[in-house]
Amino acid sequence: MTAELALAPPPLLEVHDLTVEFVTRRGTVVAVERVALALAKGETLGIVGESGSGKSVTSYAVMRILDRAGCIAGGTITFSGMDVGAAAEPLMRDLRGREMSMVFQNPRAALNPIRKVGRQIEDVLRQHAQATAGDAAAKAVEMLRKVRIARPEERYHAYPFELSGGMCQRVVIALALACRPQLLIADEPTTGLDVTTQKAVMELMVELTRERGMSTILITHDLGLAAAYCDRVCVMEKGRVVETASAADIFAAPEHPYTRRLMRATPRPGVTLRDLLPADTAEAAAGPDVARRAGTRDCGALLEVHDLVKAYPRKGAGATLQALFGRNDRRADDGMFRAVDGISFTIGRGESLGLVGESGCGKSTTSMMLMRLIDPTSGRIVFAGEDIGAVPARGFARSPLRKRIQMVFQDPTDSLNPRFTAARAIADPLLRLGGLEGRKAVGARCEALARQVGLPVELLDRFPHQLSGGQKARVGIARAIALSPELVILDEPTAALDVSVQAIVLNLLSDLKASLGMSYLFVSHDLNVVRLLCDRVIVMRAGRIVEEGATARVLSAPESDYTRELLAAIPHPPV
Amino acid sequence: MNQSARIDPAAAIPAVSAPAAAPLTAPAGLPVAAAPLARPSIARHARHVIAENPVTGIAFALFLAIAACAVLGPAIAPYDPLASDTAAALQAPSTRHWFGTDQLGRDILSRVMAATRLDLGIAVFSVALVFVLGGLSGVAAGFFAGWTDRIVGRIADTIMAFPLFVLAMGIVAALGNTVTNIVIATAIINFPLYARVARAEANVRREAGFVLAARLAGNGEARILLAHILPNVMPIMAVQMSLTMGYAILNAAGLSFIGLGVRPPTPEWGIMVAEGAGFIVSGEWWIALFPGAALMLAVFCFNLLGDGLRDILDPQRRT
Amino acid sequence: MIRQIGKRLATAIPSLIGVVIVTFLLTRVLPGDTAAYFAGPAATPQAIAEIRKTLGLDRPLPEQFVRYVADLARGDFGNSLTTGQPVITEITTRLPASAELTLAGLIVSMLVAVPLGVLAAVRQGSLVDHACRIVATAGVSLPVFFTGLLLVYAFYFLLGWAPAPLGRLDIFYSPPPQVTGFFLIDSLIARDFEVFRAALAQLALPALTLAIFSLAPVARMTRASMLAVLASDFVRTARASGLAPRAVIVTYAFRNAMLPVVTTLGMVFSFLLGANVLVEKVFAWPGIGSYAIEALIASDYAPVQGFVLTMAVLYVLLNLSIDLAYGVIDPRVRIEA
Amino acid sequence: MKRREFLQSMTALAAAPMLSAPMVWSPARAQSRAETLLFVTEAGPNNFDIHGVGTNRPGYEVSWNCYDRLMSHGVKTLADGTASYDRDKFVPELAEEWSPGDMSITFKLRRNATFHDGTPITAKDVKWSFDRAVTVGGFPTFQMKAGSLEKPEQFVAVDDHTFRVDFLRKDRLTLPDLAVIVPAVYHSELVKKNATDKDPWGLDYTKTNIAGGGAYKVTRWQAGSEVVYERNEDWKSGALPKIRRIVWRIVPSAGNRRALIERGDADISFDLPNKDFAELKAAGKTSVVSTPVGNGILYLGMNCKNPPFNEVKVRQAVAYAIPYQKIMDAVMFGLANPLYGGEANRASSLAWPQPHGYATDLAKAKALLAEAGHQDGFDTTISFDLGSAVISEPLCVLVQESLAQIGIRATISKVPGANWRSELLKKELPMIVNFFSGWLDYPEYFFFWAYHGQNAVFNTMSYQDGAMDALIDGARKAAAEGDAGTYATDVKGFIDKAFAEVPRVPLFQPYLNVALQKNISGYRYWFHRQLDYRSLGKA
Repeated sequence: MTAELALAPPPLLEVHDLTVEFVTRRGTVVAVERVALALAKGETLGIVGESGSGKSVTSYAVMRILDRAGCIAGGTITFSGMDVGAAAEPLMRDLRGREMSMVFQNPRAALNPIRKVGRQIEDVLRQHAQATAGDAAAKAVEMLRKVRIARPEERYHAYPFELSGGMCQRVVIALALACRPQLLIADEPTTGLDVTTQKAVMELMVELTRERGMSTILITHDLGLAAAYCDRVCVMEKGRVVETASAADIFAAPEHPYTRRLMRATPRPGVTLRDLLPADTAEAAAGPDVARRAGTRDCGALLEVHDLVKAYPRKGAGATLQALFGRNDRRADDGMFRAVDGISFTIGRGESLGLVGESGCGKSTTSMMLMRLIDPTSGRIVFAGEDIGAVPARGFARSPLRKRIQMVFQDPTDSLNPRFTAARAIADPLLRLGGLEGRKAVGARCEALARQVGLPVELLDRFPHQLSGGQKARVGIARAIALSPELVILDEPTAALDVSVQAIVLNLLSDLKASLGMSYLFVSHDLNVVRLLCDRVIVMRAGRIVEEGATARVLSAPESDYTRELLAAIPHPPV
Repeated sequence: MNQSARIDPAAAIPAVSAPAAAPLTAPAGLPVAAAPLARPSIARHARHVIAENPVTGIAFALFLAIAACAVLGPAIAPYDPLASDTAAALQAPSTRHWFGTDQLGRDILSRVMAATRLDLGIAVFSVALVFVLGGLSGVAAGFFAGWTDRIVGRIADTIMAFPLFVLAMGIVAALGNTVTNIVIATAIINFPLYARVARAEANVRREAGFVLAARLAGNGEARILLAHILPNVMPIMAVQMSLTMGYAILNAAGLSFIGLGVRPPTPEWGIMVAEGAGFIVSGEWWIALFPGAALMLAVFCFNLLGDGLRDILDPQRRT
Repeated sequence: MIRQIGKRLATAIPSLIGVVIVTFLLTRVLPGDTAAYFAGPAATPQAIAEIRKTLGLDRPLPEQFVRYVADLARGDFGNSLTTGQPVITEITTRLPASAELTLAGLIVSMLVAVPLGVLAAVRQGSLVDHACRIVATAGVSLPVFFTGLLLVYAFYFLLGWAPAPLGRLDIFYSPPPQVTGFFLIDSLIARDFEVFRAALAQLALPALTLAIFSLAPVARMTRASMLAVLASDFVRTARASGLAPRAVIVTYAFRNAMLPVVTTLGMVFSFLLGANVLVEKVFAWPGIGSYAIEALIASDYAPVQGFVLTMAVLYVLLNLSIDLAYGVIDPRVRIEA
Repeated sequence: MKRREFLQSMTALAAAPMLSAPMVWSPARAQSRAETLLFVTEAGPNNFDIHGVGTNRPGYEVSWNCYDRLMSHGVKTLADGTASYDRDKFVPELAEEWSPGDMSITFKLRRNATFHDGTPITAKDVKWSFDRAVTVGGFPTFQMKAGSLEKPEQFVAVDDHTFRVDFLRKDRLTLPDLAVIVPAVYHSELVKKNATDKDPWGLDYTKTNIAGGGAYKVTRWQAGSEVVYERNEDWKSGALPKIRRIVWRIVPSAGNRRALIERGDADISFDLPNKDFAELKAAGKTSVVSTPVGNGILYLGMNCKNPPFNEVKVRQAVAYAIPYQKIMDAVMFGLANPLYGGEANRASSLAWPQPHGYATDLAKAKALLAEAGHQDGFDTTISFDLGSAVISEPLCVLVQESLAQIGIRATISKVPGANWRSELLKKELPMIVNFFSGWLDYPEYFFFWAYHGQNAVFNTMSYQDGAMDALIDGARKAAAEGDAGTYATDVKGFIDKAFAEVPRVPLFQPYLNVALQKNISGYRYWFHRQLDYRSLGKA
């Protein structure tokens, strides 16, 4: 279903009927099937789709850098009149970098770790004869200045591990734009970055490509990003282009059911949890939308945190931690880097508290301390009246309180033991603390839990690598609620999931809270998700709480300007 | 190898989960249109890797042949490996004696077959011993870090600082050249290798998500090590084991060459090569060649098996 | 940098102490009774007792150990009873021979194994890959003394290309003036190219034997790390920016791939030192390995202890140089240390 | 080198060391090659001084060639045309002439003989050297005692060039004992200068330095790999040797030694395994000399102190169970004199060694074993010295196999060098395979060491029998007094007793095998089984 183009000048890039196949363990797999898209000069096209939709594979095919197992099985790719699909490798090599170039997702990994960034830019310049040995260095520094890197002469000699994520991405962009190519393909350029850095990088990229009249392809799974920065958007599902339209049209009136479902599932202001679900299931859902019930059953605080502090020695761990999370200068007294710098808050019974902040603000450290996996430097943690902060983390596994606080982890793949089946993973807490006798009892409880989290029972004896992201997340949740804990800490539970799967899991979590009467501490960097699930929200920055209050109030009329800045940075589709 | 989070195009298998209508609280789970993923048992996957990689296939077949020879060896040998027949001494390979005869007229083919059991035994036992010694202490060092790590590290360094062969000689010379001492000596030599690999693998997984989850489930540190960390480290150790099995036999051969090998007249490849070595120049090449060839095939097979095992057990490859 | 060396040496001290203790115990446990051995065939029991007293073997073990450590502190490695020379001179004359042989073996092994590994990785799964793997594995599948003897038989006895396996230098050349103890280097310093060529010819076969034996570990490690690096993100970026394949493979991939290979050099070196002992026996090489074997078989403690201690110090120095080399190649290590 | 070429250059570089160009002789090298003799052996000297503590047999060779003695042995041609020392003919060396008296012997020294450093040799040096030999202890003192040379008082330096030895008792072995290696003449001033109070006889100095006046000087020594000699140009004690420079290289691998001699790179290969010699002899490219080792026997010894070998019948059973012919063919390759299968188990002449009457007869062996009450056999071990493994190991394997057929289950144990000597001293090993040869080629000398009740270390079976001792002492006294009658009866007596009670079963009289290039002449077999360079020539 290719959209007919008006009689515009011949497109810079035209992909017609493209099919890409991969030879894998179980025969050839069609990753991209009969894709058609066109890109005019100076235009920015967004390709949106969930993981596995083939959006990256298409861009790789255009650049002809598919790895050994992949091959272009059919269709043509013409780039400014040239049939790129069948071009000889040396010709393609000249095109790459000079006429078309690419920016990748994981900036730090995309640069050679043991070579100065300046030299890496020089390599590209000299490869395409854009500079001689003499002036290459000067041109490289010039490129660094263009991508707004402070003190470019000095940073020329820096190594990737010495720069922050954002800065690395700027270097990758400098690398890509060094030879003034006509086409820039950006494959999820800002996925790993903070919201504020994401905004800065996207604006830089748009400005540079507009200034040079380049055309851009932005590949992302984030609809908001596509809406904010693209002229036209095409949506891909399971290797096929389901819809292509201008950014405004596609959001205002999505035609294809998949696009519509995708729109609905994207968390955005002014929408409830139920709204995220596909239209046909929303009505069928029985029971009111419990999450929105106003106020909490205030029968006393379940958890009280007083002046919690966690400090790491500056040398070594401190230095790398800082380098990793960018240059925020922390008031470091006695040579200690304070990841969590004296925070206090309470969680009521049955309440769902949101903990929001950019990476490096100390939210994960806090949750680790509350979970008693690491010991706080100072401060008290009182859970249901008992000071659990005093019990050392090492010995906490044996304390009776253990089974009353549980956690759902961010990366489902990393948090499941690769050699345990799903059933064994869920049963682990039951066997240790569940007090259930006999395999049959444990087995029955596991099946009950699986049904409760909507995991098909026949998947119970599968290994993690045979389950999808969503299914693994459900196993993680089932394991967390196995001992029916009173407090569950959710550390960005849906960050690694696709938007549609995220919608379902968030609803699942909300229903479980209602039915089991648990209280949540929901840790996240995504304000939209927090708005949907939490009654109250805390905003953290550099180890301190900068704002606290009811979700509606904080997200509509924030008091601290940091929260305001956060809200402003979130790109969201035109409402 | 940085585990880039992005979907690696090679593994872009159509994801199984298609969001379908999900009646929320209703007991029926999310009917997932899962592709009929029959549980890919390890055997099927192993067969697949072997088919794809012929060299590993050959190595596997070779290993089975050697194992069979070790079990049936003495039974199917054409002659008694120990019976000497000075009249037929130093005969070139012929129809009666396929591999020819040695200085005392003993049939070399029977001795090579009889020796398989002893040499395989030395290899297997020494590798098993060093796996338990080196592997476990390495995993403990990697997981508990702190003092355990320092102690195991120092022991490994001390052994590494020793010229390996002289250490083996010292042990065998000191305790006598029985087979058990050769096994112990070989095990001690390989200790640092195993400790280092196990420590690295355990260290990587020390703070993994599933370890934290295990702590949340109330598992003590020791149980986490044995039930969670060890099973994950096992495949990598298996690769290491097959590689060092080759070295164990070579080591025994080296010891025989300087006279500290297995007691005569028990047939063992190392000794037969060492004795035969003296006869090469004088023209009786077969005395050393055939045991040497058998030794080479065995070590060859173990090394290739090691590489093959790495492909089969490497989690990344098992999609 | 000095701090890094200091730290590295500090960690080496305990292992050196460990080596000293273990060697002392090992040699004391050796069954041979040195006194009897040196009393000669016709000695009477009291003659042996008298010799044991002079050697100080009758005193209790701890006392012997203290005396041994005191001697060590003074750099006195004691006298070798088999050769009558002080052990320290024996080691200083013989160590360069072994070092030259082992280093030559290592260099040849690196020059062959690394390209093999790179080739196997670049053309993964192809015929070349399997061939490289088979060749490397075949090398290590034969006991080193057997490879040595086969090479002597083929290249010296049958073809006559190689010179007689008579040690470091043919009898009709006098060794070059001692500067480093390495004949190759000393002869170059002395500009005596004929001796250089003769020494190189003598070194060829034993070095080749050692190299063949150590091909497999180096090739396998290079192939594995090269494969990992080629699959990494920054190589994909290099390809995407159109760099020439040779630049991608050599400048970007190869330099990163060499990091893990350099760390295993320590392991390969001590692996070679072990094998070198047998090669010296086959090629009549006046190295330190064969000297230690004779001493061990004759239960002559001093040379064995001296030999093992020298090897331990050599091993520590080698590890130190590997760490420094690692620091040069990988800036991350240099900054963080 | 541009990084781009880095890859190809690596593979090119790897090939360089392998193509070593064959050596081209420069003229200077060729000329010195003709004047130099290269010979290879398995082991090298550990000490240059025959009086040293623990000097090994290669060490004897250095002392023999670099020191002088008062007199030496003449030459005789054996039946097969090869030359050997003549046991009964003495020729002058340092002493020009000597006149034996009733209870003494007086030597006239050469007037013009000098040590290597030029100082003239006087009787004072000879006296000091002999005093050293009899007091330094260990093997040298034992050897002197064998010829009744026991006290320093016996040695008198009459004047600078006359030296007298007084006898304690009449002993036929005294004169030959003065011609063995031990009574060498040392440069007393030089040694005394380097002696210390802890080491009065300067043993440490002479361990690595030559303090003598012999035909050769050591110019270079690297223990365990090489010894280089130069000819002593002003040597007066005999005809000046023909070869100017001798290089002795130690090549542990027998295979390599064989290759060196076959390709002509080594002039002499000393003491190669029998098989190689048999084949070299057949090939005929090199000249091979095999001489039976005088007064030397390869034997299987049994411990007569502990059961079960303390019973004669058990020992005889073993004697009948040994596969002699199999060993001769597969182990000795015919290069040895058989000492078994004589018509009668009694002495047939006064010569020693001579064959005994036992032969391989398993039935008789089984019967004897049953008579001794061991019909269901027993377990034991056969031990041998790792150093002699080339012969001993296959031999033990054959013996083990045939003993098993009569019920004796023997395990083989290889004992490394150092432990072998201490094991022999303890005399606990039940069964051993060993070799012993006496320097003085007389039967009573052999029996005095190997069978006499004094239980010297060489009596490895610790066989003690009063009657045997009487016979041996009787023979020695008769020899000293020249009483041929009693001497003959006593010698036959102790040989018969040795055969009958068979504490050790003599197997073979092995040969000393030497392979030489065709252009090498002047090789002579000596009692000490080492190489004498002085008679060698290179065409």
